[in-house]
Amino acid sequence: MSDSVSQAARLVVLVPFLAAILGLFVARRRLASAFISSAGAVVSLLAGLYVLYGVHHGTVTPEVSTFGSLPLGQLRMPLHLLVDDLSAIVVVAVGIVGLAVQLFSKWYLHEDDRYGVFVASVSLFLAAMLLVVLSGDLILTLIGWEVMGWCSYLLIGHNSRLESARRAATKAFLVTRIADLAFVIGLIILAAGPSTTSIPAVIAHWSALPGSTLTAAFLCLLCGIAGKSAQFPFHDWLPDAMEGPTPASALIHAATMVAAGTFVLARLFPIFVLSDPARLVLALITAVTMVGAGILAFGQSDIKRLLAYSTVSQIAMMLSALAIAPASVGAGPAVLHLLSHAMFKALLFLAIGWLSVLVAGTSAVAMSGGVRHHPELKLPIAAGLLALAGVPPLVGFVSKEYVLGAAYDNVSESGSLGGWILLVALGVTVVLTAAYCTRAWLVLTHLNPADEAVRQSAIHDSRAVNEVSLIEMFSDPAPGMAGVSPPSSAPPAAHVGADHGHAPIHGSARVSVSILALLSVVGGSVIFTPLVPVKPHITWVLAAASVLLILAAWLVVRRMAPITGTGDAAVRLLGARRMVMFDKGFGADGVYVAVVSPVVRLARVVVTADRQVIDAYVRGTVVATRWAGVTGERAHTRKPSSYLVWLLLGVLAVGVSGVTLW
Amino acid sequence: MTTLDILFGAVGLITAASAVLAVTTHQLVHAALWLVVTLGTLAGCYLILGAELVALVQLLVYVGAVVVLVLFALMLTRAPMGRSPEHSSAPIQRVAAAVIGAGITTLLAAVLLPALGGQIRSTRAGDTKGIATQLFGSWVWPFELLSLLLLAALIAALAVSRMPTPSAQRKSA
Amino acid sequence: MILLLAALAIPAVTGTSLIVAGRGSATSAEGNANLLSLAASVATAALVIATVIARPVVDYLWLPSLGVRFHFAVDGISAPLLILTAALSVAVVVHARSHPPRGGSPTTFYGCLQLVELGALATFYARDAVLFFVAFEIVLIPMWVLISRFGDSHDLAARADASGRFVLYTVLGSTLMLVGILALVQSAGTANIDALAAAHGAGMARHTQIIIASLLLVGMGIKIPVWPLHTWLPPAHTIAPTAGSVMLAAVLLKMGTYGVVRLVIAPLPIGFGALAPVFGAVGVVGILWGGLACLVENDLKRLIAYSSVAHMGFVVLGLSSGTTVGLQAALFANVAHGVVSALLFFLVGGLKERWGSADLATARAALREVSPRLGLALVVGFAASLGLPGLIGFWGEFLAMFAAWNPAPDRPQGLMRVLAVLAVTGTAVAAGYSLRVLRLIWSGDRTTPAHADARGGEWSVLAVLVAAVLVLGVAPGLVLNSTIKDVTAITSEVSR
Amino acid sequence: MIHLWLPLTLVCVLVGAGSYGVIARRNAVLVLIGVELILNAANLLFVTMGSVLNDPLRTGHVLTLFLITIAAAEMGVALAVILALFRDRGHIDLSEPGA
Repeated sequence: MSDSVSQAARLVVLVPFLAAILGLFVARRRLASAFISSAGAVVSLLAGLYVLYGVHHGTVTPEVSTFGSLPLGQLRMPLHLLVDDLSAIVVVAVGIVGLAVQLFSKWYLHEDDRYGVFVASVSLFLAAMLLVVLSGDLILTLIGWEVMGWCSYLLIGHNSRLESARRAATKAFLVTRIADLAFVIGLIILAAGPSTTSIPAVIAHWSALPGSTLTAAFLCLLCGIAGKSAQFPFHDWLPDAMEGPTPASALIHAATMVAAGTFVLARLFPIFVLSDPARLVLALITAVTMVGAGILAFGQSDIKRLLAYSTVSQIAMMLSALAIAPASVGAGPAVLHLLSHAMFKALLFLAIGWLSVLVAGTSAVAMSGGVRHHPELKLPIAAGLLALAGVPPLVGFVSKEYVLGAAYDNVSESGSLGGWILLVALGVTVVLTAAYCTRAWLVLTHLNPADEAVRQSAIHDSRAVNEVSLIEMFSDPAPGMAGVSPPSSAPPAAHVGADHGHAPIHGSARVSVSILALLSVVGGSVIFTPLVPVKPHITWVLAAASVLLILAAWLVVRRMAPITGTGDAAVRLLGARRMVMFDKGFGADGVYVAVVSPVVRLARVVVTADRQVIDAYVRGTVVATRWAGVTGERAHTRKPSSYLVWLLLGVLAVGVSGVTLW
Repeated sequence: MTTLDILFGAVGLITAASAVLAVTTHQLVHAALWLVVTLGTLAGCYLILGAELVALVQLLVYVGAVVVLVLFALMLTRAPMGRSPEHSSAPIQRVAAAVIGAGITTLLAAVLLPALGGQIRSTRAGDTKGIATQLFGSWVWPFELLSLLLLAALIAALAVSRMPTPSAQRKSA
Repeated sequence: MILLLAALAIPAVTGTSLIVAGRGSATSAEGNANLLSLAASVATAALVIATVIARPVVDYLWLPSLGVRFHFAVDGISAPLLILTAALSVAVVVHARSHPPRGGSPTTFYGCLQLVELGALATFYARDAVLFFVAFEIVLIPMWVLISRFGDSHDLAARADASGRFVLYTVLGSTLMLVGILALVQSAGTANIDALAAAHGAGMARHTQIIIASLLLVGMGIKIPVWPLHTWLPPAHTIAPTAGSVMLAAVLLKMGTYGVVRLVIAPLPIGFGALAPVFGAVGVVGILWGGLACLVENDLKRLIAYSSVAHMGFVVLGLSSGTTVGLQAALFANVAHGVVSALLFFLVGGLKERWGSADLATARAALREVSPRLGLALVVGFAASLGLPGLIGFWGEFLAMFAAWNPAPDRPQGLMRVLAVLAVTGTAVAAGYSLRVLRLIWSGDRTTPAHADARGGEWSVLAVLVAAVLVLGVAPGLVLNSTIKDVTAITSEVSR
Repeated sequence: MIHLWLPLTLVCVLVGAGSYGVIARRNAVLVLIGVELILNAANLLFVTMGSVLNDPLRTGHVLTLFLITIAAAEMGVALAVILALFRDRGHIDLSEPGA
């Protein structure tokens, strides 16, 4: 039993990795790559389920060796996996989302000539994410962490023919990489103490000596986590990353990679909880992020970007649970929210991606009324938005209750500053989340009789595609920044509507969306099983308060939503001009550019210095040698008698030195 | 002081004085003639030291042949007869020469005199027979090589003097 | 024993006979020369692998009056480098089949390649300090011929400048190194590298050690190259033919770091310890300097040369930490840079031939669109170059940073930690320039002017190197297990 | 019986005078005279040591004989060179720059 579980744990990571390598070899053959990638995801999911089963029924050796430890003298690097209840459930969740994405992208990228490369990258990404989850060694965590970053670079830049996609990919990788510098240093500090990279040993070592070193390590780790999880001030790469194909967005930028930071912190929670300053910093970061991102989400003119900002906000919520949960509560609430967020956000991305193919665009204008015209999407989108908003009894409600409960416990137990800040921020976020969910729903279900005629003709007349984008251009006067150009995330060759070229949705894609929808609705019941490390309980006061808040937000937004136009409450509330500012994320991109340009200037200085200063010494030796040669030649008078003087002087000198030294 | 000491001192003084004159005189031919005196008295020194054969050869070859060659050279290069300061270099170079000459003398003296100068030795008188035996016994191969060297020098001298000079080439070109 | 001698004799004989006998530059001569040197390289590679397995020792008295011995052997530290050298020698010959040399007689070209291989192999085999120096110098002239005769002929003055710079710079380094080696041998009383290492500098005064170590470090620092002695490298790489660049980056630079391990760290621990902070600091300056230069450099080959300076900076940092982890990191990074730079120079050499220049400012067809194989190799190469975990470049860099954070007890810890942080920053710069290159030439929407994708020899070489990047990235133990025993002997640390 | 310092001092003086002559003279033939003095000093040293040492090979005397012969040869060649020089330049002044 124990042995086979270990084998299964190895397979969980190995199979998607092999699927990625194999997938590259057959990248040109659609069917083969679809088969390999899906089979990889299925096998990995099954192995994950077996691991989950094994963890809860029977004995398991938690430390599973991989390819042996590395011989590094005093530093012990066992490179083993860690199988416990925490990793097992997350493995299954990642596996489910991964499989759904693989199935969905077969349809979504139906006309993409680089489908094979795409699914291979997704497989590699899955392997990396599963490695992070299962890792029992800081180095394996780092490997998975960075490989995910690289995969996200490849996936965001999938459509590399577009300048905006190239820019978004580069930006995403560089921002996360710069944040990762601190992450790497944090890992080094953690490993340097006990001279090992094994996570259990690291936890054991540091629990004995909490202090400023540990805080420094965690501050460094938090910087990296903020980068990867798109927290303030690194958040701006995530909305731009919506340039990637929607399945990739669902996988990476919603369900898994951005939540990896939560998982790593949950893994290290026993020592993280010992460092109050680090926890306070995390509380501040997440409070700012969850509220700010909620506000930004409300003002986005693009539904996909709205989801991106909502992801940022939700991730902040997960991390906040880690920042405030008392040691007795543990990392359970954060992990629970991670799981539920993975389900409903993946569902939302896939459903919106589905809709975007049908209506050829992801902007609010293009999608307005989309659900009305495509009623098969009504259920999944509704389930997703309700779960996101946290309406009972959907999964989002349950997990959010736990996060709120953690904050409440913190305030009632110790009343720390971070606890108060976060309790307020969480309350505001609940309102904001409900508000932007309502707004999105109203836009998607909007029925404007005046527009209806235009839209109908747009659907039936392919020339009218241009008109659609014209309308967008009028309503959205600043398409300048990377992510704003609306139709870019649709497949390049896609035409409007199912009757124009893009194949009708495959059964497997439909099933994957349905499964995610089902899990989003009933997934909350997981708290009654022993699969997640939380006790089933509800803080009724908080639940009632949050339901009331949600209801209030619903009513307000409902009232604000106009009947004309696209039914977008944000347009009426904020006005088109302010929405441009929202679309630009309040100029965060400009800040990044401002950081980069001095570096480039420094680089120019370096190149100049290399040629003009350092190399000048080298060229200087040439000049000096030539000068010495010329001078030496001048010293040769070509007069034999003066040479004779020197000759005999030399003889004398040699003689004298010989005699005196002897 | 032995008799030999007194004899050697007298002859040696003449030798040294004539050597100094040979390198300082302003008349070319005088220089050659002072050289003759030096070499001749040096032969006397050899005699006092008991090396009769060497003294004879010195007289024959040096005084007889070499000095003649020097005189020939002076004549063939149309050296001006009579006093002319042009034969010596610039004053500063002469000062340098004096310093270097004195230096070398001092250096050699500093090495040789402390090492050997305090000794009093007898000289082997009239050992011509022994030298002859060794010369044509132990030293015969170097002796023969030397004859080859002389031959080579002869040919070389011929070749050098017949060699077309660069300026002649320039003229003919 | 005969294996080892044969592994040296084959390139020596083939190289000299090709250079001496091959006067004709007829086209038939080219194919024959290629076949001959291919056969020689393959045979040498087989023999090298055999010696790595059998570990024979060759030991004759060579110069009795100086106590110099003709002493060759293999140990864990040299084994990976030997295999790297032999494998790349095969690769350059295979690659030259599809990209024949230009500018001179092909027999000279192949002959010089063989001699470079001979010198590199002998350097890594040598167990006598003076013999090491002799072997070190063998590569110099053939490499100069490769650069000055077969290099880029667009700008003859630049070619003369680059080759002259290469020779003069490295000869200066060699001279210092020779003085250092003689001083070391004189004061330690033996030229045997193993005996030198075993003595750990016993019986040598601190200041003697420092003087000798500084001579050797400057001398080998030119070869590595460490900042600020690196300015010969970019022009040499820019001008050199593909084979020359590959051998230069992947093999010759390694000889410098290998020498530092053998002749400085092992026999002069106190002297090196005193100089290590400075050495590490210039290494880190090199990391940042090279990385920043890559951010704005517009010649692709030059860019990769600067990235070499940055990568060797990590090796230097690892060496200066003085711990087992640091030495392991340095030796691994050495091999890693050999593989990655070889991959990148093969790629860029091929691209330069296709494009006619290596200028990044010119708009070109995106590799991803017109030549997916080259594109794949480029992506893997630059991903490894930026130190992506799971690829070969990661281990050396990460472990070097770890070692710098946790240096040996006699190193100044504060300074080394600052260096570690700066080195980490260097990895972000590496990401910056790698993505810059990918964005400029890999991705894009242009498909004109189209060029051929890699096939045949070129593709097989690239594919093997890509595979090596992956395999050693996933299983770094292959190299680390080979070196650990001898490394712990040097650091005299107890391995856990 | 003889005090050795006498011949040795003469040797030193001869060498010094010869060196002076080599440097202080401009005429090539006069320079040659200086060279001859140095050579003779060497001869004197040989003879002195040959006379006072009990050397069965008679090295001192024999080598002096050889040296005298070589000096003659040298003189011949030097003369030829000087003549060639004279024909080329029209003078044999060594303080003038050469071609």
